Amino acid sequence: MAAYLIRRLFQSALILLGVSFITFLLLYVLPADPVRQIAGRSATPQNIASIRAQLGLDQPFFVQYGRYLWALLQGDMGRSYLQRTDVASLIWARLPASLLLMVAGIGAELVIGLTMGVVAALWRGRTIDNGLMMTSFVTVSAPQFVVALLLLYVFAVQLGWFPIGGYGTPAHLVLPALTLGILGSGWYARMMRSSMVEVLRADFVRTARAKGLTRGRVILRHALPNAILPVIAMIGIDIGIFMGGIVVVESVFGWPGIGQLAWQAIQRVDIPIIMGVTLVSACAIVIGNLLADLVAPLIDPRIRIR
Amino acid sequence: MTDPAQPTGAAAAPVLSVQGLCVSVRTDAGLVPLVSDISFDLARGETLAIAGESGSGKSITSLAIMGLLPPPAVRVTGGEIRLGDTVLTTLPESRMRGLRGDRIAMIFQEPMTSLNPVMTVGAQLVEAIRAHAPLSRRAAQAEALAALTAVRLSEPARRMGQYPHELSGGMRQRVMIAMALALKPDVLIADEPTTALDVTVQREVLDLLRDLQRTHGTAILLITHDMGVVAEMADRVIVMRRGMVQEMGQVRQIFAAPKAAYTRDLLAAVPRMGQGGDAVPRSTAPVVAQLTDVQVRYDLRGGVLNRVTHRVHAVEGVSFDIRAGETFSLVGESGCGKSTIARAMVGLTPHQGTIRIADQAVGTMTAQSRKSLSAVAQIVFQDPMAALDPRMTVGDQIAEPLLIHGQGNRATRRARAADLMDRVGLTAAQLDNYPHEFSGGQRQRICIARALALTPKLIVADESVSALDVSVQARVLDLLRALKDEFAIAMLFISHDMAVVENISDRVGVMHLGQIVEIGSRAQIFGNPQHPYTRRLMAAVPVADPAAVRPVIPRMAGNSPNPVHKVGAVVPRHRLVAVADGHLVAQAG
Amino acid sequence: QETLDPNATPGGNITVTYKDDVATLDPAIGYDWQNWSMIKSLFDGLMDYEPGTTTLRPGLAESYEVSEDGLTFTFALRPGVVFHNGREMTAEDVKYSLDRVTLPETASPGAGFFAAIAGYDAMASGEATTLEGVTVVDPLTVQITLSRPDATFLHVMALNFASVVPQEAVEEAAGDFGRMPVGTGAFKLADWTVGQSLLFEKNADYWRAGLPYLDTVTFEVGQEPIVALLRLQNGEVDVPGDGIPPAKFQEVMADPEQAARVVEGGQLQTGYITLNVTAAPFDQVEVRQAVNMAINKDRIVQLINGRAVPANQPLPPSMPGYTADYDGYAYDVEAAKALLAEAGLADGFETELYVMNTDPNPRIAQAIQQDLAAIGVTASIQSLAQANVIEAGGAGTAPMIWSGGMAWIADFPDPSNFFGPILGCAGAEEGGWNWSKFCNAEIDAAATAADSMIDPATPERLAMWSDVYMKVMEEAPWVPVFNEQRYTMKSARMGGDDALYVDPVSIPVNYDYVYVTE
Amino acid sequence: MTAMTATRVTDGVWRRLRRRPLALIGMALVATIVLAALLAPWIAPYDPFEQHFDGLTLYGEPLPPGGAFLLGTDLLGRDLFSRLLYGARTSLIIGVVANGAALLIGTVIGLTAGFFQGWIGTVLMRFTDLMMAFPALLLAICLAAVLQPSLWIVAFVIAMVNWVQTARVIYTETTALAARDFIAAQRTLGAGTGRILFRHILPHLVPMIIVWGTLGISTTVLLEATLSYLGVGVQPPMPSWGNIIFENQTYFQSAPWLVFWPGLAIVVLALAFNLVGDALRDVLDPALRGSD
Ligand SMILES: Nc1ncnc2c1ncn2[C@@H]1O[C@H](COP(=O)(O)OP(=O)(O)OP(=O)(O)O)[C@@H](O)[C@H]1O
Ligand SMILES: Nc1ncnc2c1ncn2[C@@H]1O[C@H](COP(=O)(O)OP(=O)(O)OP(=O)(O)O)[C@@H](O)[C@H]1O
Ligand SMILES: [Mg+2]
Ligand SMILES: [Mg+2]
Ligand code: NI
Repeated sequence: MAAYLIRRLFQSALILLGVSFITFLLLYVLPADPVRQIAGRSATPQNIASIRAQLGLDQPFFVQYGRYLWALLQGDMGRSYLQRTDVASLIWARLPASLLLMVAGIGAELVIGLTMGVVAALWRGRTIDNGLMMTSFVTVSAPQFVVALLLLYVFAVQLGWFPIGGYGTPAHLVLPALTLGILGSGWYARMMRSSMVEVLRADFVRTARAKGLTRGRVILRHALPNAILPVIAMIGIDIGIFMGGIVVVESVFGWPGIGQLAWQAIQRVDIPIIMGVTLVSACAIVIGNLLADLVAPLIDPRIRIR
Repeated sequence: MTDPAQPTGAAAAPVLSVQGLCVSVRTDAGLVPLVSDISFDLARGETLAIAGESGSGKSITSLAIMGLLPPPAVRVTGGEIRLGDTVLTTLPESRMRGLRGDRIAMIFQEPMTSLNPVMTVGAQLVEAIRAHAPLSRRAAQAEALAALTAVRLSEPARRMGQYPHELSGGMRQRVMIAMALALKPDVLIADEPTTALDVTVQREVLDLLRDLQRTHGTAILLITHDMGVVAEMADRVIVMRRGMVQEMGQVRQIFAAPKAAYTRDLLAAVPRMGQGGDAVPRSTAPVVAQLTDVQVRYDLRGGVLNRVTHRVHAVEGVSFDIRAGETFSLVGESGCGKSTIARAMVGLTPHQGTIRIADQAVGTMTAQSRKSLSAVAQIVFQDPMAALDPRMTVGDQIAEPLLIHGQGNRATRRARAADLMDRVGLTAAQLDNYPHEFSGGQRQRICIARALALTPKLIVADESVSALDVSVQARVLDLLRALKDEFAIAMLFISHDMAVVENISDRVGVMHLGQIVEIGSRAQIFGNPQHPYTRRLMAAVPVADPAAVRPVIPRMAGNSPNPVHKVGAVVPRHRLVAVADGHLVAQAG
Repeated sequence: QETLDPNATPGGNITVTYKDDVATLDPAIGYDWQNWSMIKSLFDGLMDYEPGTTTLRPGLAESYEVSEDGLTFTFALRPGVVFHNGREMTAEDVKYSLDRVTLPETASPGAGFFAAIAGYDAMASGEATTLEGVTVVDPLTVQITLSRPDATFLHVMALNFASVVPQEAVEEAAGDFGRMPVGTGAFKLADWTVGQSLLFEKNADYWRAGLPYLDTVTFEVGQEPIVALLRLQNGEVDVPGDGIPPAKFQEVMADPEQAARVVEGGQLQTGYITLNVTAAPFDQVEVRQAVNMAINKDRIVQLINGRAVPANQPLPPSMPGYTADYDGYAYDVEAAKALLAEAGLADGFETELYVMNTDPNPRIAQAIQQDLAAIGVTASIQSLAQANVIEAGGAGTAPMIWSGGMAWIADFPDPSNFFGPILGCAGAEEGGWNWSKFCNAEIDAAATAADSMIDPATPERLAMWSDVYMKVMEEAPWVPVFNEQRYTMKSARMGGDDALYVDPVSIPVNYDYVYVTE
Repeated sequence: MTAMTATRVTDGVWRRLRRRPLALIGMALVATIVLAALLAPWIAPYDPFEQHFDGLTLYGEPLPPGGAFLLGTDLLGRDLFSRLLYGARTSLIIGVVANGAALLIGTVIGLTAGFFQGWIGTVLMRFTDLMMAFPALLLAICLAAVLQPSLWIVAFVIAMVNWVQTARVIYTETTALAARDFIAAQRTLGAGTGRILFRHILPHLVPMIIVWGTLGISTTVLLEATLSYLGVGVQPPMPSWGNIIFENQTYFQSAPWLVFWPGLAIVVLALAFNLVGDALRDVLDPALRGSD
């Protein structure tokens, strides 16, 4: 176990190194000059040159990357070009909100998606199955912004059940998490349905029925844990997709997460922030995958941690 | 053995009564009957055996009784099933559920897949108990433990916390029986409860069933193809063929004076121990397969650096050879390394030592050498369902080796496939079916047909006839024998059925913990078994004669010594000493 | 002294929302929509404007004197002004602040504004660490010497960049002064939850007695404009800092109750298309004029729900120096075609139109595209992120750019502000903001002459500027399209002159003078 | 498998597909959409790029459906219906071609990595892990910005970003399949790698590929829209269903038709493929024979 963790962490470090390199390279060749953003409209060429030199942006690529890595190893993610402050502190300030939203969102996705999938599998081929699968398509095809705003409008503005955006109390969390949950549930619903249909045919389900267990118990205790395995692997993958979806939801609900930070940074080529956010998301994804791999054997004892 | 002729409940009202049962499957070509017009009664405390051809509808009948026919295609299309006063065929699912497990329980044919892989054995037992009795968790646990103890599982308390994959096939089967035991049903349906087990374990299981019946008066519907088991266990027998009852009657009567022609064939086909004929001198034909000091070890990793710390010494220093036209059998208890040798011989498992097949060294395989090896050596896997591609029609699968080796055109390949199907007792009409549409025994035959397609020089048959009913078994054995004679095919035959082994083999090797403990000609091994382990195997074989007296053998606890050793540990080798010409016996073991 | 609003009641809190986060509150650096007005309330410069107008008035300077040659400005500081940290502001602070903003390490986007101060070049090149032209005469007197006369100098001293900051607070913050601002302004920063909200608290010791009226101002950031409007309608927000989102504009205007709370105001802003004069075909003046005639400005104004007025020259109408009697190039497709034919391009040509990718700019670009198609010009649109458009503009690779979203909102209300970097030779260099790359020595000289006049408001100077822009229009490096009108909304309880909500300088709201009525 | 056997199997598949009404509806929908895209110049009532003078109200508001403009007009006074017809071209390229490419790449990589455990597998999977660790949207933005936006570049970028999840899932599945006995059986029959991969492993992955493929249609179409929205996608005035939604989404209350119709189009496209896919999956599933 410990050995496994050490190995995985080492691999993860390599992956993060790769991510940092590729991102840095992409940003380096990006046709946009951060210095121009910093220097402002009244800048003279001299101003620009001095800022460029100050930030080391006049150095060759590998020198720049090397410096970045070296600083990173010492826990320094650099300073934002435009916010003129420590990137790490910017990210740390926003990370809890994003993580909270992510966990709640994935939770909502799972609850909604798995329920849909299980119900559809149980009534395979019936109207309810078709209806649910249709719904799953609508949810994956729905534009995030519209869904978010619609929920906000109905449940917060019209009904007044929840606050209109913001952060802090559990009530604030409901709508953003629900939005993410609805939007992502389609994938889980379909995965779950496929895998559930398969498991329901398995011999051990027949055994469970032969024992005279109630339908609920057969499904929850026997079919579900077996069917959920492919879904667990999905969660690891999902975190990566999530990082994209979170931007819109955060902005509609005024959620102070890193999505918004990243968004502004991308718009304005604030490279240190983009790098920082990318690395933090990559970390989240890597950790998410690791967790998924660690949870899998808990659910299925046959999977041994290798 | 107890006297099976006690007609205790024969006169009383039947617990289970099946009248005119029909089951059909919906196919592209319309409704096809699988079982038609089956009727029988089962009385309290009685054991009714259903014997018969593989694919005759035995499993389907029992599933119909349980109300567990595989959806959506297979359905009951006629007749009535009664449990006491309750008509099961029209019972709503919710009421049926209450009866299942409580009043009728079933042990399924495939023990490997019938337990939930993600729940501990204990939890599965406790759950079954609590589903029918209002017991506290603690009380249910105690009861489950008692049931596991009753089936003589070693270390029952520890087993409660283990998962199915941590148990061997035999242990799993015992867990299934324990479950049935704990539920104390009125009727127990046992579908081939011992097929997957080696003889010693089979013996145990049969004893258990008898115990259960004695203590609870349970009526048992025993499905089996093994006439030995029938003779030992049953009060009455139903003989089925092609979905219909051929004959029904008291077991003694049927064994003594079978009426239906099929029953006569069936009984005639039963291989019996000690009927293997006389010793024949070893053939001088060329050697097809030669194994010299073969070792197979599986690495077990662990520790901080994920290094190999332990190894399973699955096969340890095995040597033998098989000549053209000769059948060499390997016997031994579950886990002793039989399948491993089989896999090594066709290049599926890396090994040390040398294996030569038809002058070709089996070793590190390139695509080319694998292909040429496949033309001379073929394997029939132990688990037929797993060895067939579930998404390809069996016709295509049988023709596939021909296609791979570029033989014939489409039409001739199909004709060959049809011919092979016919030879293994199936029909050409079934060529376009998929594997799941066949019964267990039928699948095994399909695997045999596929292996024969290329007419190889060596066939490795790993438990290839164990799921077959005796008549088909006899047909297949005849087929194998005929092929062997016709094409001088050499065969490695792996089986736990000593009678079959005696029947078909020229030479026999007895394995224990990865090593051969005794090897010799059939006559030598069966006529003059030397090693105590060999003797124990022989004694455990059920005899297909209801009147036979079974010798008492000590029951053993189910866990066999295991072949896992630390890296670097030296495993003591048996020294084989010749006791007669070609008859070698291990001295230390 | 200050004339206080008789209706104003002190106290209360208002909530203002912004979409984008506040990057920094360091006056030397902040140059965003959302932090500009915040910094204005936290800091003061030597000069200031009358609230809601473009009229200069003294700020931290009680009075000033300009030498005859217009090269020396002597500011007499207001005594008794204290920083938020309790220390009294002195002339040393003024000098420190000007040194700081021009020092290359600060990388201030406003450094260039101070180029007229003597010694600026030495600062910019790193040779000096203090501005030679700024001298502390006594604790309450600062003298600033210019290297050339600059009519706009007093406006520059009213810019946020010229705010006076206390050295010890800057040093204490160790690079994070933008997070811990200390100034002399009407408000001080009380709390800042990064990414969520900022709380400004009334500066009880503010030197303008009686101001500000409000006790606190809460800024909530990361608020989508549409949601902000919903919250406004729900009574949770008082001022949506980003204004009324276009999607909601008609809805709001259709409801008389809401429409009554809408405030409209002019802006010192012009939306224009740049035509790169260094590359064919826009190197021909006929082509540029033809494009000027081809654009249907009324239609474009209609597209943005009439929230602008069509423009015909670079300067917005409310800017001094605007040429009121100029007709510009009238919309005339036939004439445009004729001009093109004259330039030898009767069959039109292909070109590219760069535009920033936020609504409504791509829409405007598509309208322009259609207008160009009418005269045979095929323009393909490159709708890119702001940074990419600026890059292409600076590099001179973009033949046409629609300026929307990056458009020139005046830093200070002086006609010169529309020339230097965006139409003058200085900005035409590689990387500059003069995306037309228009450089006409004669016009440049005229502009310099106008700026060298000492009094910014003399009619002669304004006439000179008017001439400059008329000459520019003759050369037609731009197509001025419209001058945006600002529409914003406030909650019912908000009080104060409407002009405060569309303050041309303290964009978008002058927090110091608004109040709540309840 | 020879061509003839293949025909026999497909014949059966086609025969059974034909008997499923849902599959037929799905196929009809797909055909309609493809035809609409191909025949757009002939069907469309207006030029999709023309900004009609009478397409906006005096205040610059778009016109609701009905009247001269069947589905209403957009914010520039263009005919929404015509734009949807032309947009089908873009969206089909993204949703079908780019998504198909992603699926193909993902399947090939997942399959190869899962089957050839050795160093090839390791290298491929580590690469997949690396790609997966990128926030997908960011990668797409950077790639598209660096490569200069255009339809095919966007399609390429989407394929480059979207294959990762498929690869991961296929990999897991393939590893499990490769360990099964019937694959070992194929080896002993002398079957070559290609045969094992494509005749025996691939068919088992079909249901999963169908699920990911059909879900991928919506997600890729929306991803394209996000990229357009960020200025790294298809450039205006070229319509795509996704970018019509994104351009107009803030107006969804005042001009709901601008979001509803393109949204519906995307759902229908995805659904149509899904109906076909589901039916195909069921038809190919031997365990479900006889259920229809
Ligand atoms: N799901 C199915 N669809 C179609 N046919 C089936 C299905 N299951 C079983 N059959 C057919 O039903 C017949 C009876 O099968 P069953 O499993 O009852 O045989 P069995 O008597 O138990 O044989 P065995 O001893 O080999 O297990 C066989 O011919 C088989 O081909
Ligand atoms: N892949 C593997 N990894 C580790 N151990 C294995 C592996 N395969 C088999 N073994 C072990 O090797 C030993 C020999 O197994 P093998 O399958 O050859 O037994 P067998 O004689 O065929 O038994 P059975 O009669 O039950 O089929 C067993 O102890 C088994 O647990
Ligand atoms: Mg059976
Ligand atoms: Mg075996
Ligand atoms: Ni031994």
